[in-house]
Amino acid sequence: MLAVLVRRLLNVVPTIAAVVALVFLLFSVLPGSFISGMNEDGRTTIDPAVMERMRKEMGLDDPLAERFVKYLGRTAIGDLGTSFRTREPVTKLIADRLWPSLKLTFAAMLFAIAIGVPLGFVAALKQGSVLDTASMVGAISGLSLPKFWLGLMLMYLFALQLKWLPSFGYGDGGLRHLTLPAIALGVSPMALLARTTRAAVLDVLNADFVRTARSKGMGESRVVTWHVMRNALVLVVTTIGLQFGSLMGQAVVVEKLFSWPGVGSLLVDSVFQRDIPAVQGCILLIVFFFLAINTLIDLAYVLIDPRIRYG
Amino acid sequence: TPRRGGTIRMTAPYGASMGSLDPHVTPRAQDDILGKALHRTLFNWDSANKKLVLELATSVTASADGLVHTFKLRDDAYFHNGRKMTADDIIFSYTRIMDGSKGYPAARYIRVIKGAVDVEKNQAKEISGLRKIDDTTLEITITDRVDPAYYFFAGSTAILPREEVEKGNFAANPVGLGPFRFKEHIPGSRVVATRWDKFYKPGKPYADTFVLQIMAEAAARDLAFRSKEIDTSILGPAQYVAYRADPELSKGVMEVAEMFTRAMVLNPSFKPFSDKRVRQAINHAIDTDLIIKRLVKDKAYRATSWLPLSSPAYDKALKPYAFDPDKAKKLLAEAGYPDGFEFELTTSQNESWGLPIVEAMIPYLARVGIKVKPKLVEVTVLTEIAMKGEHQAYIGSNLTGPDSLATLRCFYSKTPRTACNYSSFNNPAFDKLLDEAAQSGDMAKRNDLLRQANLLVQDEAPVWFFNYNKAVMAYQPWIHGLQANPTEITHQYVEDIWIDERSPAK
Amino acid sequence: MADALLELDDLAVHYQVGSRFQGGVKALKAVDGITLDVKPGECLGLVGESGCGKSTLALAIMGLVAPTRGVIRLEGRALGARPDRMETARTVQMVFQDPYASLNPRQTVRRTLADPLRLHGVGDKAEIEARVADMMARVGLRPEHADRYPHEFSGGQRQRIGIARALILRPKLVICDEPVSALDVSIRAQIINLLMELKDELGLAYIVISHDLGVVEHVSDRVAVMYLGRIVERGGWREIFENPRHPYTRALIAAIPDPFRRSAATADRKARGEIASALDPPPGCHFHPRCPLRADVCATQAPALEPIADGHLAACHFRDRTG
Amino acid sequence: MKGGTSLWVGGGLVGLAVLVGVLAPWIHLTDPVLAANLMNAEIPPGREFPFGTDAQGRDIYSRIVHGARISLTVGVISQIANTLIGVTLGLTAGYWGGWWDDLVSGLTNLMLAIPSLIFALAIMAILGPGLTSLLIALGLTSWSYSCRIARAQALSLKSQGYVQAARILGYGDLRIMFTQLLPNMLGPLIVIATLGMGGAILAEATLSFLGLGIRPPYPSWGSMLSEARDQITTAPWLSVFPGLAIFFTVLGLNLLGDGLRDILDPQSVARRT
Amino acid sequence: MTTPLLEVRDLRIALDAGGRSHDAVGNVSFSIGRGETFGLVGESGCGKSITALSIMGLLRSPLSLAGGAIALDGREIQDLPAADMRRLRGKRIAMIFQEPMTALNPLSPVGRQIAEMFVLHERASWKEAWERAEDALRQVRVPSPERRVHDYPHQLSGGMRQRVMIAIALACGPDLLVADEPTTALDVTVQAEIVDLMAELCAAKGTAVLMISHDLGLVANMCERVAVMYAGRIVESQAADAIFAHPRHPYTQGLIGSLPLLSARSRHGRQKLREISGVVPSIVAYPPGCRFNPRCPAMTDICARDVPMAESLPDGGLVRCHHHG
Ligand SMILES: Nc1ncnc2c1ncn2[C@@H]1O[C@H](COP(=O)(O)OP(=O)(O)OP(=O)(O)O)[C@@H](O)[C@H]1O
Ligand SMILES: Nc1ncnc2c1ncn2[C@@H]1O[C@H](COP(=O)(O)OP(=O)(O)OP(=O)(O)O)[C@@H](O)[C@H]1O
Ligand SMILES: [Mg+2]
Ligand SMILES: [Mg+2]
Repeated sequence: MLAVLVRRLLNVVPTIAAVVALVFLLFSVLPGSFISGMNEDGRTTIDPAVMERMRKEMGLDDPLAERFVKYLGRTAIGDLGTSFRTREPVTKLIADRLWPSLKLTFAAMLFAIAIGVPLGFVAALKQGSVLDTASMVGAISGLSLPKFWLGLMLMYLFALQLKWLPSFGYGDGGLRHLTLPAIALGVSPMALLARTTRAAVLDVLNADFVRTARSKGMGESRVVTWHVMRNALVLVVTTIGLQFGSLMGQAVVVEKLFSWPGVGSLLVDSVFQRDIPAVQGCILLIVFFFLAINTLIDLAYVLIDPRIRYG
Repeated sequence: TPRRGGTIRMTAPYGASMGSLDPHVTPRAQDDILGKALHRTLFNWDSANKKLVLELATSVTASADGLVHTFKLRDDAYFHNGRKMTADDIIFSYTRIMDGSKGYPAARYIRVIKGAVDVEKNQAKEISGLRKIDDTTLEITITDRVDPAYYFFAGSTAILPREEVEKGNFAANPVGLGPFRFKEHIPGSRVVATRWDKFYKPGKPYADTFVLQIMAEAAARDLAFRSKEIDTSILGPAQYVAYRADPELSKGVMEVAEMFTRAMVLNPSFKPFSDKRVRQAINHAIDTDLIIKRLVKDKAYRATSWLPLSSPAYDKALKPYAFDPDKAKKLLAEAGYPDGFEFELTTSQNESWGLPIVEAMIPYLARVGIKVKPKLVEVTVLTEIAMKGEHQAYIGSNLTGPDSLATLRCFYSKTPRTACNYSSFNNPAFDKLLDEAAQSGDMAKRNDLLRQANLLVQDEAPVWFFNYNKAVMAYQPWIHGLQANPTEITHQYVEDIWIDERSPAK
Repeated sequence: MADALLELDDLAVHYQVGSRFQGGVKALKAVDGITLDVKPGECLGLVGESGCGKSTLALAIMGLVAPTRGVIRLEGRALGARPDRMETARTVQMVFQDPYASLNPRQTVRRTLADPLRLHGVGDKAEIEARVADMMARVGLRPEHADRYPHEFSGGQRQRIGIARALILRPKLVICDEPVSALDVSIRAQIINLLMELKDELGLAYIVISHDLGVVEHVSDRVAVMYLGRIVERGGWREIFENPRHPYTRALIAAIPDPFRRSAATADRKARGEIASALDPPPGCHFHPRCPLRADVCATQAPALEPIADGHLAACHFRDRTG
Repeated sequence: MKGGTSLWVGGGLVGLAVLVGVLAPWIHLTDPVLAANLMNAEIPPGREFPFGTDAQGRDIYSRIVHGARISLTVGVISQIANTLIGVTLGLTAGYWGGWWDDLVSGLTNLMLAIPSLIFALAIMAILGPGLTSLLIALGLTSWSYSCRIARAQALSLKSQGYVQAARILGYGDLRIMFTQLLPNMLGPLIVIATLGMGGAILAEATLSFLGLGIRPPYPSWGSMLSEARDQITTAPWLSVFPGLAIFFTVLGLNLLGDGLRDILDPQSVARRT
Repeated sequence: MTTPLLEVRDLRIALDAGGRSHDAVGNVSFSIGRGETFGLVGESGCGKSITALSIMGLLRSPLSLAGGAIALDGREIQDLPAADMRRLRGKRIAMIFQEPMTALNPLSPVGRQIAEMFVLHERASWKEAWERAEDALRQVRVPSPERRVHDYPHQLSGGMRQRVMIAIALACGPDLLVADEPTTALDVTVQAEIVDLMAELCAAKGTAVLMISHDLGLVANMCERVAVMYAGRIVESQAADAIFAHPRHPYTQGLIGSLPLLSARSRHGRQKLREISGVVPSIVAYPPGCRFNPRCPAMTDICARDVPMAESLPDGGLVRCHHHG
């Protein structure tokens, strides 16, 4: 377990380093500047003299290499810089958004797992049935819709027509406000999970050891609970990890649509306002989340798969 | 009679987050929606009478040369921390804004005060033009003969209490003089403020709570408004039509001619646009009225020239360019472009003055032989391009009020491109008119001169005059006391707003 | 005595396995000090159980894995660290075990056979045609098969294509790695017979790798028995099968069920226990944990491969004890 | 679901979209850009305008037909780019191994860790909206899947008998990669590319939503859908038709990918028979 | 005559492929007495495994039982309700599979996989079942069983895993053990050990064995009677000694002649191996008449026309050939 963790962490370090560098370089060539970004709504005129001074103040006119080195140094000690826009530390900006973001991603993933995995299971066990066909067509449909469109439809249906749930916003951060954005975000991983689970269960059902189990005189339900489930899980866990890890990044659209105060909407806003330190911070967080989730998944493997535990 | 209590639920429609809750830091219109609730400025816009009025002072007297203004300050204004406002707070706030190392956006207004620039350049610690007579009397010396009201009413010149600012982290705990005191901010989602009982207007504010929901997505706002989760919403053209057509919703639609002029700015350094006839031809070639009627759904007023409707120097008799493709063709032929030409038009995605308008212009210009290559950029980049003059033409929205002189200064030859002379306008006759207007102390005379200047701009056609914005706000039947503010419709004086029992938010 | 076509001198191939973070890197001694030679026209049988390093040896000879130590000499020339693959290709070729995996599913037979010729500078179209046709006829494929894809053939036919591919460059030595073990029982004889015919017609030398002692006995002139990377016994086929001197060889022979003789008779020669892992071979004689003759010395000293009679060598402390 | 059905249904839907795209110049009724007539603005679907008109008075049917070209171009070109990058890196990494493999694997992990939407967002912000930038943004950001597949395939194929045989016959590395490995890994790569096309079309819509879509005035389905979203309650047909076009095309691509997986992946064939 | 333990009569197994039904196995009849070891040989794809699976009642789509009867102790079991069949499986008929690598659940300790048998069939508690699993491992001579019960399959070598499979199969003392190529995947020396172990344990428990293999030598060596299958039919069945000494069917003859048997060369010198021409037919294209006819040296017109009947041989065997010699 520890060995896996250590190995994983050693692998993660260069990835993070590369991301840090990449993010810096990408955004240092971004056209437009945060000052013109203040005019996002087109309703503000800015004083050019101020602009010049601020550029200098923020070191934007320094040579790229110099800025890069400074940036690396700061990032290494966990200082993500100061937001151009709010003039607060980026770490604080992100910290404010972290909890809602985590809530949304976890809720979406929970939804995806709670619906997708059982659906895939049932579809596989009833392979070829109407239920199977219907759930798989449904799953593929879920993958074929733009998220913002799906979100609008959910709002329209559940908030405007049925009046069951609020259409937007964070509210008290509770379930009522969380439900719709979580579903909008969770549908595509749900669909993917349903499909992977189905394929995984079919794979396992065709495995030799399942035939062995049947030859022992085991009933189908026991075969499934004793031998199929865990083995299928091993195959599904990777998908869960990849989906889960990238969810925070995918949340951009949903957060924007539902006014959910997550890192994704901060990121988009910051991109449009050219608040480069904030953008860099957000991306680092999203990458970090991805790597953390996948490290956890690796550890989960160790728990459920003895071949890795003793390998 | 206004009911006390309840919650005002307004929306911030222009971006997915607030810039900063420190009013000095942010120049954004959206942030000022909140600013109106939390903070106060020396002057304020009175929407009912369409003029600027004193807010934190009870009277002002000007010296004979019009440069020294003595303000008698309110003595009943309390900061949310309970302390009474004094002249020191104004001096502190204006001095803070002039901190050159921070580049606060309102510096451009405060610079009008004598000695402010020295502070900005770090040559002085104090602004010499600010003098405290006593706690409630303040003397401000300015550098030009201008109406100080235009300079001290912007939200970014709000008066802040020194002790709170110096605690640091002011943006997280803003303290001001406004009718509501800050309660919580969930970045990216909403800001909540509660009634400030020691607010200086007796009996106000009415509501207990003020909530500002951040909702940049028009579609989401529409759905939320219809499901009664918000009290006000800004409408785009499509929804404007729908709301007006709806028997229920149409009762809650407020319109105002905002002081924004939408126009396609033509860059004279692009050869064809250096010829006045070409610029006029463009104005003739496009059926602007039809675009406004059908595409913008009448959610705008036809622009005749640069000055907007609510501008003091607006000329009601002025006729816009007529839609006349034949004349346009003739003008083009005269200018040496009988077969037209091609140009690149930089635009943003904005639904009222961006891409959709461009798409509607394309066929019209095509009919007179002019080919348009649209170039879509973000607003951020648009501003940048306009300032650098890298465009052949761009279409945008320009803040044009309420000071007509300041507005027309955008065509003054000495105004740099970066400070809004985006069309590099250079016309001696115009400069002369403007100089005279600036000298003149007589308001009527000044307005007359400005009217002539405005006419000249129309004839020169440095831009395609499109429209003046008609801002439309939808509101729920239970919200009362909204004002039609032509500087920015979302800027409401929340102390005057009250909510009746029908509100689902109570 | 003719000069050897192939000589191996103390050849060893060690694989690096494991990772730095998990248990550390270990050397897997797949082939560990093998000395062998093959003469022109001769067939050398190589037997041993799974994982003992037979295929690795073959790959090393083909230059596909780099030897860790030792020398490979082809017709007297030592192959360097970067052997000339083209030259080697024209001297030694290989037939693979799995006729299904060893043909490119997206190439016709013609391309499979003609491409190597082109690559090796036979530019003349007509000559290529002729050589392909000739080779197909030799291995018993009809000319109309030339434009078919592998999936259109049965296992036996595929193996014929594999043999044709190995022979198309007219090599002198062919290594056959389990040439029949993946084939249907009733097909095997066809392929064995074909291999023997081709050997005589073209004067080929073979190394036939197999774990089927019947096949090895049938085809070999000389036999080498491998166990965990080492040769434990080698000699002429008759000596090995009639007078095996290494207990492992005896155990192998005893393990083959003889339909004419019930197994009770050979029970005492059988090996017991599991084959050790090549990663962690037992000390001394690798075979000692399973050996019926095991003595203390076996666990400490590795016996050398030493002659018993002319051309018959065994690596056993008790090589002189018969039966 | 039977592989056959999804293959045919998916193939049919995609085929239809391609056909529409190819025939666009002949089957659209009016010019999707210049034929704007504000007098016709926002007419609901009817006889004259089967899909209705938009706020500019342009025929939505014509715009959908034309949009097929752009949306499919986005899907196809970006996937070709992704596949080329992914295969080049993955194939060489899997075949050669060593430090190059380590490097490529690291790069792949990096690309996986940064969500491709965000990567694309950054690239679009840098290059500015437009078709070319979109192609670059989508074509450079999601090659990690094909790279992984190509690498895994190369790793498993290189120990196959025929690859070894080729080496023994003296084939050079490049020749082996091109003639022996590549043709045999096309199956799964095509599947990935097909699914990726759907992803790219959706990504284009999403970027449009975020304001970083395709250069006007020529329409893509994504930009049409995103423009129409403000009128969901007032002029639903504006979003219904591009929405359906995207939905059915992406659905088709997904089904096609699934179906292809079934016929190209021998494992699932075994499962079916 | 006593009823045999297992009697298979006229077994037919259909394979659905591409909408058509193929006769994968047909006319298969044999019987196994109590404690007897019966061998079934034939080359790959001839239908041995599906015959075994049909006895276990484990045929799954696209394969199905299309006719015939399977009787255990005189009671026909082919149509038993699923629950009854389940009770027989494992308890009275057990099976060992070919691939020891994949036949065990990789995520479950081997002890548990054995213990399941006691829990399923003898209502033992898990605790008791684990203890008995350890005993079972000891019986199949796995060294230090008390440690090994907790091991996972990947920690065991192929031979060990096959021992575990044997322990599972014999856990409840079945009357019949169906061993489907139990040693094919193992090394020769290990194979010999496993075969011996199986024979020994079955003899001790009086378990009858249906031994399936493609290795004639192995089967003849182990079994009392042997049946040879070709293309879904049993073509010959005889006592083990007799089948080598006097093969009656041309296929059996060809098979024996084509194998390079050990010490054949030392005895007779190198002879060209006898070839069986042609290839094994595919299941979708079995030839009419005698299915061996395209490859048969003695083929005549009738062979291509009529399916040969099984004929009894004087010394108790059966052969299915128009021209058996
Ligand atoms: N590329 C490799 N990397 C690491 N170990 C390897 C590699 N190839 C083979 N080995 C190991 O080397 C040993 C010898 O393998 P080799 O394939 O030569 O055996 P073999 O005698 O041909 O066996 P078989 O009869 O199963 O083909 C085995 O333990 C195997 O696991
Ligand atoms: N699940 C299945 N689906 C389709 N065909 C099958 C299936 N199982 C078996 N078959 C076919 O039935 C025939 C008999 O198969 P079976 O597994 O019984 O052969 P076998 O004699 O056991 O061969 P082997 O020696 O390879 O194990 C073969 O042609 C095989 O292709
Ligand atoms: Mg091998
Ligand atoms: Mg079988």
